[in-house]
Amino acid sequence: MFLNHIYLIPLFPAFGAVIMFFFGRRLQKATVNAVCVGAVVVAFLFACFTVVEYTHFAHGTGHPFEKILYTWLGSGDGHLNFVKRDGTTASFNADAGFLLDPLSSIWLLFVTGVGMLIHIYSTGYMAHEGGYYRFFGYLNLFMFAMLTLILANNYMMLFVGWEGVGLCSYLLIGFYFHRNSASTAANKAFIVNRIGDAGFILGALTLAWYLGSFRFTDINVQARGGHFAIGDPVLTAAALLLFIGACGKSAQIPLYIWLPDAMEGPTPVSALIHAATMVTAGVYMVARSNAVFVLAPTAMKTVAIVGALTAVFAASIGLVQNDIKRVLAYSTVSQLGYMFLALGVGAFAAGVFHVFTHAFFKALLFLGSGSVIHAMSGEQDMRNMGDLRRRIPTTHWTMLVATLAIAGIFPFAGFFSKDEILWQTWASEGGAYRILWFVGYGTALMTAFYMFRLMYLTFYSPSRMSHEAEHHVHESPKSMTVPLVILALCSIGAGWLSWPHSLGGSAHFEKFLEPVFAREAVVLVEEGKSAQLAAGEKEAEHTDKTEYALMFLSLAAAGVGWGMARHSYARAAKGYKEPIAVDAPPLYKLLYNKWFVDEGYDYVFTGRRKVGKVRLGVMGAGEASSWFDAKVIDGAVNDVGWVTKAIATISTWWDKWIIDGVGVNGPAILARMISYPARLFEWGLVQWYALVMVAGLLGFGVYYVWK
Amino acid sequence: MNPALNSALSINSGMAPVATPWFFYALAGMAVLSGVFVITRRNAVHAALALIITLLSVAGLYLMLYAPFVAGVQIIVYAGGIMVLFLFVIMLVNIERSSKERAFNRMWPVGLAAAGALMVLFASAIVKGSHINDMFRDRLMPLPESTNTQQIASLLYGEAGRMGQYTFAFEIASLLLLVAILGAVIMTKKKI
Amino acid sequence: MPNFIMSYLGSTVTPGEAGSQFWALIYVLIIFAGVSVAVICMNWIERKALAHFQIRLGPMRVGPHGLLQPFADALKLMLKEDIIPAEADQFVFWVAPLIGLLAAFTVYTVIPFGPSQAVSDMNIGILFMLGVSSLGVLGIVVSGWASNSHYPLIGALRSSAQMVSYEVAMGLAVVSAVLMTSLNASGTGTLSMIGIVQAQQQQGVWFIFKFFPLGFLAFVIFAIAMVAETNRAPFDMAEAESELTAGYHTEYSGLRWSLFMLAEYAAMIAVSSIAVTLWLGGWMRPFPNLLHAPAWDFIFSLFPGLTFGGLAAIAMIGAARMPAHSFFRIQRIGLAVFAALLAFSALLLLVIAIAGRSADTSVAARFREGIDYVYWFVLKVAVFMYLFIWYRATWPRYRFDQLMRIGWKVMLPISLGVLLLTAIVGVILP
Amino acid sequence: MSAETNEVSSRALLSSDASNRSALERSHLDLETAEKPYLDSNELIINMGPQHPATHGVLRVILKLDGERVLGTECVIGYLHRGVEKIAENRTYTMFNPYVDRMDYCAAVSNGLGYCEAVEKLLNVVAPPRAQYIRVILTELNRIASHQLWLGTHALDIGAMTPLFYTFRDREEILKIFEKYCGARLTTHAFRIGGCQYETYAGFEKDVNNFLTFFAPKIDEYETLLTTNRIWLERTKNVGVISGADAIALGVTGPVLRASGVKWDLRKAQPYAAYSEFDFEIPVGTNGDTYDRYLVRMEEMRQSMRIIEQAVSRIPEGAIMGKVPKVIKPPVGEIYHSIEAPKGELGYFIVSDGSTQPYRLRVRPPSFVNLQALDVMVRGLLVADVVAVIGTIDIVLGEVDR
Amino acid sequence: MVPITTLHYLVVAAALFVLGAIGVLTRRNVVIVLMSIELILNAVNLNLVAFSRMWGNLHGQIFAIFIVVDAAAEAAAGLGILIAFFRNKETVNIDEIDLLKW
Repeated sequence: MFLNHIYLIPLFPAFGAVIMFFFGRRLQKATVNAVCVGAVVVAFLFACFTVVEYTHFAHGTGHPFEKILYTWLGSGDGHLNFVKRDGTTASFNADAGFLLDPLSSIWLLFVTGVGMLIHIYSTGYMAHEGGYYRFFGYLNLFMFAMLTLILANNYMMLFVGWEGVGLCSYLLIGFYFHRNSASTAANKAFIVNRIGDAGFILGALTLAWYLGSFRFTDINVQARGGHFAIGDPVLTAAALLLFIGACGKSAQIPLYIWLPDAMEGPTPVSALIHAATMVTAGVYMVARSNAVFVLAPTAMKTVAIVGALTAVFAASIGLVQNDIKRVLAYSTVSQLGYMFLALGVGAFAAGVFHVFTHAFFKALLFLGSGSVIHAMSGEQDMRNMGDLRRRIPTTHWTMLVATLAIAGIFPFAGFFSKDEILWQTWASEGGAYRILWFVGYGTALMTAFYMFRLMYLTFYSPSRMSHEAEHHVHESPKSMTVPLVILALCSIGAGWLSWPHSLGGSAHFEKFLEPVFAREAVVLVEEGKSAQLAAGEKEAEHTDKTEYALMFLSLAAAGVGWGMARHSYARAAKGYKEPIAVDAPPLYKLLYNKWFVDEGYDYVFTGRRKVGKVRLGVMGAGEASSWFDAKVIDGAVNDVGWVTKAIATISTWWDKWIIDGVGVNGPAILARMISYPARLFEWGLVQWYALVMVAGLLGFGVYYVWK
Repeated sequence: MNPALNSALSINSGMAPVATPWFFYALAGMAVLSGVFVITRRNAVHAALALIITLLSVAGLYLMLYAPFVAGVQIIVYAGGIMVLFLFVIMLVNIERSSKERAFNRMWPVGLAAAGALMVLFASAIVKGSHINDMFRDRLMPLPESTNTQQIASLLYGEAGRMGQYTFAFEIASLLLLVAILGAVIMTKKKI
Repeated sequence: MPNFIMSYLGSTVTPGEAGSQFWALIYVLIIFAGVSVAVICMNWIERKALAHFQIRLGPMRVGPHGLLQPFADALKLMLKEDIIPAEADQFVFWVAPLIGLLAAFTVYTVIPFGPSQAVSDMNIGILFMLGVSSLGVLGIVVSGWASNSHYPLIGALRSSAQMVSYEVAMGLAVVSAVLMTSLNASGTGTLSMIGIVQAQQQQGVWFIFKFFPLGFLAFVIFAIAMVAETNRAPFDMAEAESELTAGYHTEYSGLRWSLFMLAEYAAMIAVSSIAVTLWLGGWMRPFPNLLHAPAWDFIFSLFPGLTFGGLAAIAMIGAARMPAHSFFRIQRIGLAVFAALLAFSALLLLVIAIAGRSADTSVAARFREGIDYVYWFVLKVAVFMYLFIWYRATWPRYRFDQLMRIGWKVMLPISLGVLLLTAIVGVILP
Repeated sequence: MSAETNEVSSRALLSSDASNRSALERSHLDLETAEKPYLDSNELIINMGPQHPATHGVLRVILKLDGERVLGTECVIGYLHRGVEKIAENRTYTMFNPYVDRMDYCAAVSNGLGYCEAVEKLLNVVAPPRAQYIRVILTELNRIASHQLWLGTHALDIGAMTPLFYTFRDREEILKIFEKYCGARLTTHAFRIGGCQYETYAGFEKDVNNFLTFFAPKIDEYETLLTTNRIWLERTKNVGVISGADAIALGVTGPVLRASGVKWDLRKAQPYAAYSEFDFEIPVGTNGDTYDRYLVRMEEMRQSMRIIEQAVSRIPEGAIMGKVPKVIKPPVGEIYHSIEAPKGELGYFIVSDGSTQPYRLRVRPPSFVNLQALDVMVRGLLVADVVAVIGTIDIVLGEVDR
Repeated sequence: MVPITTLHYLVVAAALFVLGAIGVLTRRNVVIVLMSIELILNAVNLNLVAFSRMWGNLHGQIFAIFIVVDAAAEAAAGLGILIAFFRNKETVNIDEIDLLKW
């Protein structure tokens, strides 16, 4: 019953968005709350029932449930055909279809669940902001797009959601559109995302061209059907293109730059879109395309390397940032890198598991930071905080839980997922990726450090607040703290879903996902024989000892990070010095300015002649092309225009005096002279004309009657 | 027509029209007489009232011709709508001056002569035509009155599943009305 | 001759349809007299009801409980000097009230008090009704103009603009009801008033409950528009006494003024009749399909007699409660006589109801049926009449621009939407 | 081209009056030499009154209309002029006392109070406390009566007939108390210079208390009829708006001023009689529109009831007449004394030459001054609103014309 | 008495038409000229309906309805023009509408 009406899930928030769009301005806040939050709550409940029903439907086989409403693009009757690679025609056919399998059910649950909590939180957080209905309308629209994305059964439909979430992200980052920085950030996010989107749509179309369908099920069947060799060039290209899309949406190097700036939006937005849900769309898409990626080892390697690099790179920047939300933003980028690392080494389930746990504790961190900001009346700089532990206890406790989770302390959620990733990285391909393990391990250390830095600066160290701010500090309303508490519980418990074998658990989560990332894919190996592909297959059962060692090591890393943070910041009074700035000023500068990547991009793509404050005498690529356009191309155009103008001047003179003067006006003057007597007959009385008409009527009548 | 008609109460036979020639002459006379008033009254309101009588008389003639729907439209549109508009405008532009001025223009003899010629033409056409066999048939074809509206509707809109003969023209007519409304509003509105 | 009369009473079609001029004329006379009496009653009821709303007693002196007050008023108005202002346009001033009266009364030719209780069953009944009732505005416009005075002119312009505007919403509401008549096997609707009621009978539902919110909405729009159409409170802009002294009939007095009043009340009854016919099942008694056993027929046919009996009882109590003073003796006797008359009518009606209860074809049964039809129709109309009074006692007056805004920006879109939805639902649902 | 100029010029005509300049800078409407109407406006000049149901007597308002929109107004007054101020110069102080009742005949008690207090001030006499309390009770009862009359007629102007009868029913109770106290219902002549003429009759307090318990639910009844009535809201909200600054500049006082947000009530600002001993609030509006004036007056009735309740419960014993000479001959000098009448500030300016008759007596009647604001309030509104605004100013022509 | 035939109606229509024509050709008041046009249109309508009866089909009546629509449009537009004109010239005389004369 619920399963058959799965299409309703996105429609609930869409309904809320439509109401807000048309009537929002006139509604009371209570009504807005009822409509928007209600829509998401309904969607969540519906989603829960749907997933429960799905588990009955699948009986643990993971058989996907597909519901196709109608053909949305193209049709089966020969319109919109295209030629496939092998010369046969296939029709371009995208359904408005919905797919529910274990992968999308996980996303469905946490997107609606976290989304619901954040909606509730927002009613408190946004209570005093203008554009209340607009905010909720956008949020609902986002929920609609996100749900469309994860429930889509083909790439085109997914792309609709993909673009939809991009649009909503743009709208919500630019929510305070009167602030210049916000609108710039929104534009930045939008533009950078477009680069990724181009990659994505090209990849999807390539797949369609190659495999003849957009449907995931079709593509999976084909890719696992043993028709393609591992490392098939077209599939590799398609996978890489898709990965570019994922880079854009999930903020991976080199397209990660928009995410930190996206923190200009309201904090619930950062939590919902830029931490928990939207940015994991890239992970979702890669996981969804696992059958293709498995066939393209090069692409897999790229994913893994990019992921690892992003993780360490972003974490390094996060070490020294002072804006509380920015730290979290870089942390998000870094964690996303982890997820891609997992995907890249073939540990899809581990990556997805990390997405799942990350959604809870990162949303919690953002919402907690929002609560802190709320308490500080808008102050975001950690240098001006401190000693908030007692003033806002609920926020403190929940954030502490989240920090423990993200740092990977046992038994919090992050420990399980992160450890799983690291272990898989260590173990995969017989250790080919161990270098990446070291990178990941370093990242884990840094993660613990910067997160505890945040905690100490915000909650524990002596107060550095100004007096007014100190005066106003207050705990947030119930509507904000209750979601925090719920998320905190989730942050603790979410990890237990996949208690690893090595610790005596049964890894339910992986079992649940197993059908999606089917390992028994049949592929064509080079010798022309069919063989079982064991992508990401691990011999986990045999290396328990190593696994325990690694677990211990990562716990140690977390502990070390904690200790370092405590050592450096536990007593940070007013005007404290960053230890890195003291020890290695150039490094600090480099990190503080985010490795000058933004400036570099500015230089290369937008044509400023300086990197940061450093003036370079040379033009960047953007400026160079601009110069080329302005001088060479436009110059040519202008020259042609000048010639035309000159000819036109001559032509005008000729037209005016010779053609008009002699040829046109001459006869006109003549006609006027001749017509003068005739004009006397018309004296401008309307009825005279009527009389003429009557005369004409008479003439006709006489002709016909006496013919 | 209900077949269960009790014959004892019907003085005329069932289908016979209530209309007698007297009705026709009364209505026609009223229409023409009021028409004369329309063009001769100095006061525009009087002319308008006379025109209303003409229109109602013509509506009566329609009823005699078994065209009740046209008669209804005539009343609701002409008498109820257009004439109210006329009266409205007369009141808006009512100026004392007009009652003291010449009612007819300078070329009225010419106009009258032309109209007279028109009348002669019509008369001769009717006289000539009535001699031609079957040009103006004397016997009138029966038109069912009780389903008149339904039949007009099926001509205009078509029956189930089929477009009517005049559907398109009808839509165009509605467009014309829309344009006329917009034009009138824009022309008369003081501040748009 | 008795045979002739009796046979007519047994007829199942209207005189107009049967082509019987004689009976049509009789009917016209009956209706004219009936409406005039109804207007007189309405006048008295309005004064009394309004007075009781306003903690007053209302007319008490002329006749018992002022029962003869309307007659006294009418007499006074008829005997008053007929004043035509010097600067007025004599002829138009004279003819204006007649136009209104004519329009108001002509409408009654097609109002069906029963399946055969109407002057004629016109094929274009409802169209004719709307058209003719819209002629009433001419009388108002012309009267305002002919008075040659500022207040009447403003009143006339206001009321004509108001009536023309509300006619649009009204017409659309009517169309959506007419649309519902076409929901039968043949897909053919009807404009005939009798046909509309019969369609409701066939479909087994009053159109007010059809497609639930839609029919009701159309009805509400009509009910609002009809108040505006008849220039009654709270839309009585045209005769807003606090602004325009008396609106278009400021300069009128005496008989001519009473004709305006007559036309106004007649128009009120007429539009209420339209509403009853279109949405409330016309002459049908409540639940004709649900409770269709002959026993129920009989029970419902007792209502007219009981109503009259109740009225008689009230009058009797009134007579009994008169102060025991010789001043009141005549009044007491008058009220008692009135009560006796009512009681007699009640008895008569009950006798007819009982006599005609079984035989379906007997004249008595016909009689009983006819009385039932007229009774239920009049009862429904009476509810509307009471609503008119109630409105007047309760609400302040709208301002002209607000009135027009409501007409064009609220009622028109809603009625258009209702029409569209009715059409869509009518196509989809059955 | 012409359309554009028309638009510009017409806007100049309309809006320059309405918004660009403040109310006081506007030139007074010159009806005789009105400039030639612009091509797109058909101006219409109509006379509202002196015979008109909604001008509350014999006020004549000349309206300059564009269609139904009011371009300007001019009030013509004086149809009820009786020369009250001149009469005062030929009567002794005591003899003139009844005349003041005929000015604002809806609030005769207040008029008498103002006059008596002014003369007492001139004579340097103070009325005894019991007299002061009686004065307060009667004056506040009279305020309620005046507001009831206003409410009924105002609602009637806007088309609601029923409240009129309700308010008259309840006003009757007050008039009965007046009648029992001094024999008159309308022109009471209740007070004398130096105190009161009559001691309260037996059962006065009971009557007043009965009235209070009777009347409290009645106000709610009025409010049920009107306060949330949609039509009433549409008719009164944002109609006849006058800002506090404009109101002060025009000398407007009373509920009209208070509805514009100015908290000015002489009972608090310059306490007279025994008002300083009572606890009551001054209701203030915010928008200065007709609806706010309505609300302010409704609340004022409630506050009056509070005052009466306190006064009746605390009425002191003692004499009711102060020490006043048999022949009133005030010393040479002049005095201005004003009180808060139901309609606003009612002031008496008396110049004494030492004789038994005033040399000059000038009355500052609230209705007369408030009526000035009519033009400011109604420009740009419709004819129907003029009626509403006249009603909301609450004028009494006897007072305007004197 | 002679039964009423199509011819009778045609005579009435012709009379109305001629009356309308006279009005259009001779009256000065624009409003009355417009009313005369309505008269002409009515004459045409009468003809159409009469012929519709004569031939026993409804096409004539349909045309009559179209003409009524047209008349409504014409009245609206014509009176709109008239009001705009009156506002500028303060006259409703048709022989004073000659601004375009040159």
